[in-house]
Amino acid sequence: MTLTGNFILDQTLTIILYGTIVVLFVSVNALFLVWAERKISARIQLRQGPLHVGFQGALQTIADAIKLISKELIWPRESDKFVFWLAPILVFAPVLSAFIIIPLSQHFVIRDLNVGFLFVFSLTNISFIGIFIAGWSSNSKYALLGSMRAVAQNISYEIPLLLSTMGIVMAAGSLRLTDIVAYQNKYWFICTQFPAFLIFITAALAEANRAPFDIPEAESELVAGFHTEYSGMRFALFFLGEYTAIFISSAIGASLFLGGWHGPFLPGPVWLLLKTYLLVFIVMWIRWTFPRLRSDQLMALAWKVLIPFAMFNILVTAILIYYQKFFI
Amino acid sequence: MVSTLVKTNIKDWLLETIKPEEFSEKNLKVAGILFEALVPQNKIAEVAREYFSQGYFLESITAVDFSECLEIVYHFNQWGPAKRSCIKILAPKNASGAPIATAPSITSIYKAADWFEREIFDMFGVVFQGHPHLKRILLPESSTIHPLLKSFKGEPKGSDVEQCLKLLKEDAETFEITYPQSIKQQNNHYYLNMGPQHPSTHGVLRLLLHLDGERVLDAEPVIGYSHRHHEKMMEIQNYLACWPNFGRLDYVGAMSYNFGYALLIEKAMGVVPPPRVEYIRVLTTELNRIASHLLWMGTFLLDLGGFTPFFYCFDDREKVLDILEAATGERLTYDYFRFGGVDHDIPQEMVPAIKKFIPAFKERLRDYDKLVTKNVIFEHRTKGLGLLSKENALAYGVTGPALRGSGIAMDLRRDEPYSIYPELDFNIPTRTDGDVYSRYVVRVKEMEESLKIIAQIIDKIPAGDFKSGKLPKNVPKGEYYSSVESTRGSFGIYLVSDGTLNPYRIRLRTPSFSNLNAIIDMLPGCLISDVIAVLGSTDIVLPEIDR
Amino acid sequence: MEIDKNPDYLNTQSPAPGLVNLFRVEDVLNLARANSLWPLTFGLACCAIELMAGGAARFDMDRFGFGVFRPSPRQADLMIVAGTISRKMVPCIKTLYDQMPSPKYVIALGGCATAGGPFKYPGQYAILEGIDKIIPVNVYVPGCPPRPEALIAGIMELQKQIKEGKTQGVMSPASVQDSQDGRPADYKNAISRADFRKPFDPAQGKPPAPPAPPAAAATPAAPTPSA
Amino acid sequence: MIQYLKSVSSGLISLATGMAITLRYAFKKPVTVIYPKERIPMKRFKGPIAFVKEEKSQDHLCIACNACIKTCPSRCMSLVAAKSAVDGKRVLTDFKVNYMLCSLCSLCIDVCPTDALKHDDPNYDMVSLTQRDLVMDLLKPFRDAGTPLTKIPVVDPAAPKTPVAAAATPPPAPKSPEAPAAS
Repeated sequence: MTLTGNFILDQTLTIILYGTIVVLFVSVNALFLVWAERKISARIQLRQGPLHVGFQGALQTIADAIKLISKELIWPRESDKFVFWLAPILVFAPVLSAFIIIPLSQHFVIRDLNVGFLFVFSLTNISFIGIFIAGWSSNSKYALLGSMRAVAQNISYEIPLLLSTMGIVMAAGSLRLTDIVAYQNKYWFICTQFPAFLIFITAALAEANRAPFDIPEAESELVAGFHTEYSGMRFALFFLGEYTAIFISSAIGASLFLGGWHGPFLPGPVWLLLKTYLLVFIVMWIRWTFPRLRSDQLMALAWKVLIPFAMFNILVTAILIYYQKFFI
Repeated sequence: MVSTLVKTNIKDWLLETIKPEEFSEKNLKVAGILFEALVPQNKIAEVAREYFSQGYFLESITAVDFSECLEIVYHFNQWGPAKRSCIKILAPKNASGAPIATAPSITSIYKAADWFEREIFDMFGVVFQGHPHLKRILLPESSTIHPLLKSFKGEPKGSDVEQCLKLLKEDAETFEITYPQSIKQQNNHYYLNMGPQHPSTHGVLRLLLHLDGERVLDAEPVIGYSHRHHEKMMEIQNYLACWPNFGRLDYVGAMSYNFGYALLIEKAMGVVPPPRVEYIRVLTTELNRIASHLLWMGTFLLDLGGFTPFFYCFDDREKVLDILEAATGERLTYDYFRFGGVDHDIPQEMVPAIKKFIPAFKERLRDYDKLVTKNVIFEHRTKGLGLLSKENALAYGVTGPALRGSGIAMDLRRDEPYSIYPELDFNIPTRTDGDVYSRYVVRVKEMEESLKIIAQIIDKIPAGDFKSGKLPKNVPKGEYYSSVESTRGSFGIYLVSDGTLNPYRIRLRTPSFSNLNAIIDMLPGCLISDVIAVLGSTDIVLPEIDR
Repeated sequence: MEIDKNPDYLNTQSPAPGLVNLFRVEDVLNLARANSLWPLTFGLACCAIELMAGGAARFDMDRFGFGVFRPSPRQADLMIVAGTISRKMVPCIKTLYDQMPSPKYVIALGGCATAGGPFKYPGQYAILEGIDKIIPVNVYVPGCPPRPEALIAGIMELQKQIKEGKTQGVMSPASVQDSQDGRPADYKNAISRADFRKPFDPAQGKPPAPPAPPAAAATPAAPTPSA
Repeated sequence: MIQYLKSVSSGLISLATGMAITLRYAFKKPVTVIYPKERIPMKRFKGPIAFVKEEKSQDHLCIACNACIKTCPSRCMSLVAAKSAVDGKRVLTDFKVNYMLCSLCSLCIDVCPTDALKHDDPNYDMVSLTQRDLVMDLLKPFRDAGTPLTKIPVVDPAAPKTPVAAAATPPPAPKSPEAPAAS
């Protein structure tokens, strides 16, 4: 009895502790990412970006956040109130919980699941349900169109995203992220799996609704897409969700392809963060370079380019692994 | 094209077959037209058909209000060397008052006539018999006035708030029943209102899209959200006071509109501006053309989702504006030209500034080429989209880069030469595909051609006066038409002068009006994303359309 | 429809200062609001181009945090009414304003949005003479069009107002005495077409000769002074 | 198949070129003008209309001829002139420009016979919380400085007979009662 009680208490405390850390990290990280994105885009566009609110505009996103918290929350007329309220939470919460499997170092991981990153992909899919019902419940045509696009996009891009990682899984022989990272202590998978890396980045961009794949919220077409009718903190949750999703995708990418915590001199977690931010920078760089794809071209890209290449990559990897075992 | 089989000269045909009630030949250089003819009302369809079969496009339809009748004026012109002719019909005023007058419609022959006739109905109250859906186009549908009639003496002071409150109330009441019932019942089909406030409608255009999923079945542009009564305003003030209007008509490429008005009044008054003025005018106009195309390019790419080129384009545009601002003192709504001259002489430092700008901009153009034009996503988004066939271009009277993208090298700087353009060496870039991509390429090439023109004349600006001396007091009685190649197409001004200090009627033939009309046939079959691209490629400026 | 000239929702002052002292919170909120004014992507006419230029690289409104242009009114704080307000557009502007979540602010950019601008003349039939007749305006930025710097100055003025908690109820009287001179608009009467056409008929459609010979009048081939 | 691979590879190359260009621009110097601190020098920007200050007399040059008022397309100017009590000439007592209506066309400057008007260039970033401030009194700076032309006693139009006596009042009177009343 006491043992179980202690165990439960222990568990609860751990969850609360980790939860607090994760939520804090996510918020601060998202604020930082938004600021970084604004600065990076500004540099690319020959301007200064946030400058006057704090040093180099460092407090800009904090001001934005406080303002968004204090904004009026609007219920659109004839919206489905409960679902409308639920949607932002559904977008944000799963992305948050995806943090539990990111291995910061060999032993510093909240839950080392043996299904590994599959768990992340299945969680991020839940947020698409959130996006879908956000558009549905808003009772706005633009929002509905945006959410429809989001669903189509998600279904298509889930496949290349998973397929691109299969080569690594086959090579490392495990779905567990710690195993995969540990396998990379000699060389990173980006060296052997470069096409898969490109496919992964593309599909991850699409999964995170980032430009040039931001068709569900395509500003110039659908006003603001699925979150057209959301105001204040609810809108901020979508924003937070998007940036956290980028971070998660980049962290997974860094773990899978860039050797996770491996690196000289610095401790593992720092290396992972550095690699993650490098990937985040690439994602932002891509966003501020290209025009947006059309929805049908997006599908064509997934089905006609990414998936065949990913399949081919798996085939080649399989053959190589087979012969490696055969010869050595 | 149809025009290759020219049977007889249209003038001879008119004189033989139609036997116009009045006929007079004019000087193209002064009156802007070759001849004008007054034909009976019932013959206008026949005349229009003949014009159409000979490959003429309908430049404009307008009306002039006289005390006993309304004169409805059709301007036809041809691709290639200007052969503008003016056909008129009379619509006697109805004694009972409602409708004010009637006239036959030629919408079945020229698709462009649709909007022109609706505009006349809106502004003059002329009912066109045979028009499929005659309703107001610029004013709100509940409006009761026909403002361009001379009997309209303005509204009482302070009635604007009242009127707006009325509109607000109507808007609140008609919230639910905006769409036709018949279409609402069909499954899967729905209407989407794009605009008037939409990030990509370039101002306040409302596109009523009839959609099946994301595919457009039918599109109807609803305009008039930025109607600023330019034409009425010009009627009630003197010729000089019209200048600000021409700066604000198309605020992005205002200089060519200034040019048009200056040419018109100079023609009418018989003033020849000094040579220095001509050079300054061409120089500033071409710089303004670059600025306008840059703005278009930036916003067009913004519509396609490319944020960064927008900033580069605006950076370049700022550089052009710096040069223009030093001369004109304004950044976009130029009131720079004057009758027989320009407002200020260009400053000394303008020439070196331009010389510095040309190579820098050429380098930028190469960057745009790599960043945008050759980008695979951009190519996919624009190629084979929004096709404008030559037939449709003719029927809608499309002009400017939109037409040149369809393979017709029509440019009034060549076809109806004015100022010093005949002496300059420049090409008219064309593309044959008629899609969004070709319109884009044509505009980019046009910037290069403008640079070429600037480089040619920058060293040759002669010294001299920047204003001609004494001007005649007023414009002699008569009708004048002047046309220039603006950034968006051929811009025409039709002036009816009664010899007094202010114009009797000024009609502005704005290119975007016809160009926008043509997207009705370009949009069906597109996706919503393409709607933005097609709309962007027509390069419209709403206040110029709504006037 | 009623026009809410002094709406409650603009009043962000805490309701019961005696009970719970929320002044500090209010100050922080005001500071945040002032530094994060997201404008609505919304342009009506000429001034909208200067609004775009203000967001572009040279002027870069993003430096102050004004650069996040939101296309949806639900996420915008600041409506910049840039351009001539035609009467047909008024219901749309009003709707947009109503759709914005409070606290919300309005800047009238340019002469047209302020008071009708150059398009105001006696008897005009198409425009609304100043947006403040329909929705409350916080700051006026005159000019035709104002430079982007003026827009930035306008937003900074608004920032100052918000920081000091003064924005509520900033409503200038709509009926400002305008120094329009008494010059009446020249509304002509229609002339008779017969009279108008008279001088054309006799000599085969030759218009009465203008002061200079018409052939030379508009010939662009003015003597070229090759430098 | 080859076509397909070719298009994919050329697409990839075009994307890489684009990214190279944006990266190159990222290391260029931003063109931003830090506005409140730095101001672009105005060479010839048309600011609000103002009176030219003549260098010698530090006074305005307006002779109240009404030419600008007649020309103004926006009808934004108004002028009040009175008869000088000294020599019977027209004297300007009030000149207002409604900057809200002005279209900055500089036609008034063109027609001015004495070149008394100009664009007040540096004043390009004026903003206001009320509309009232935007109706600008062009005479105000001169009245504040107390320049000679603003001090000329004028005939009161309301009382047409009395000014004969008022004309006798000496010109150096510090302020005439009409001038402040006009503001």
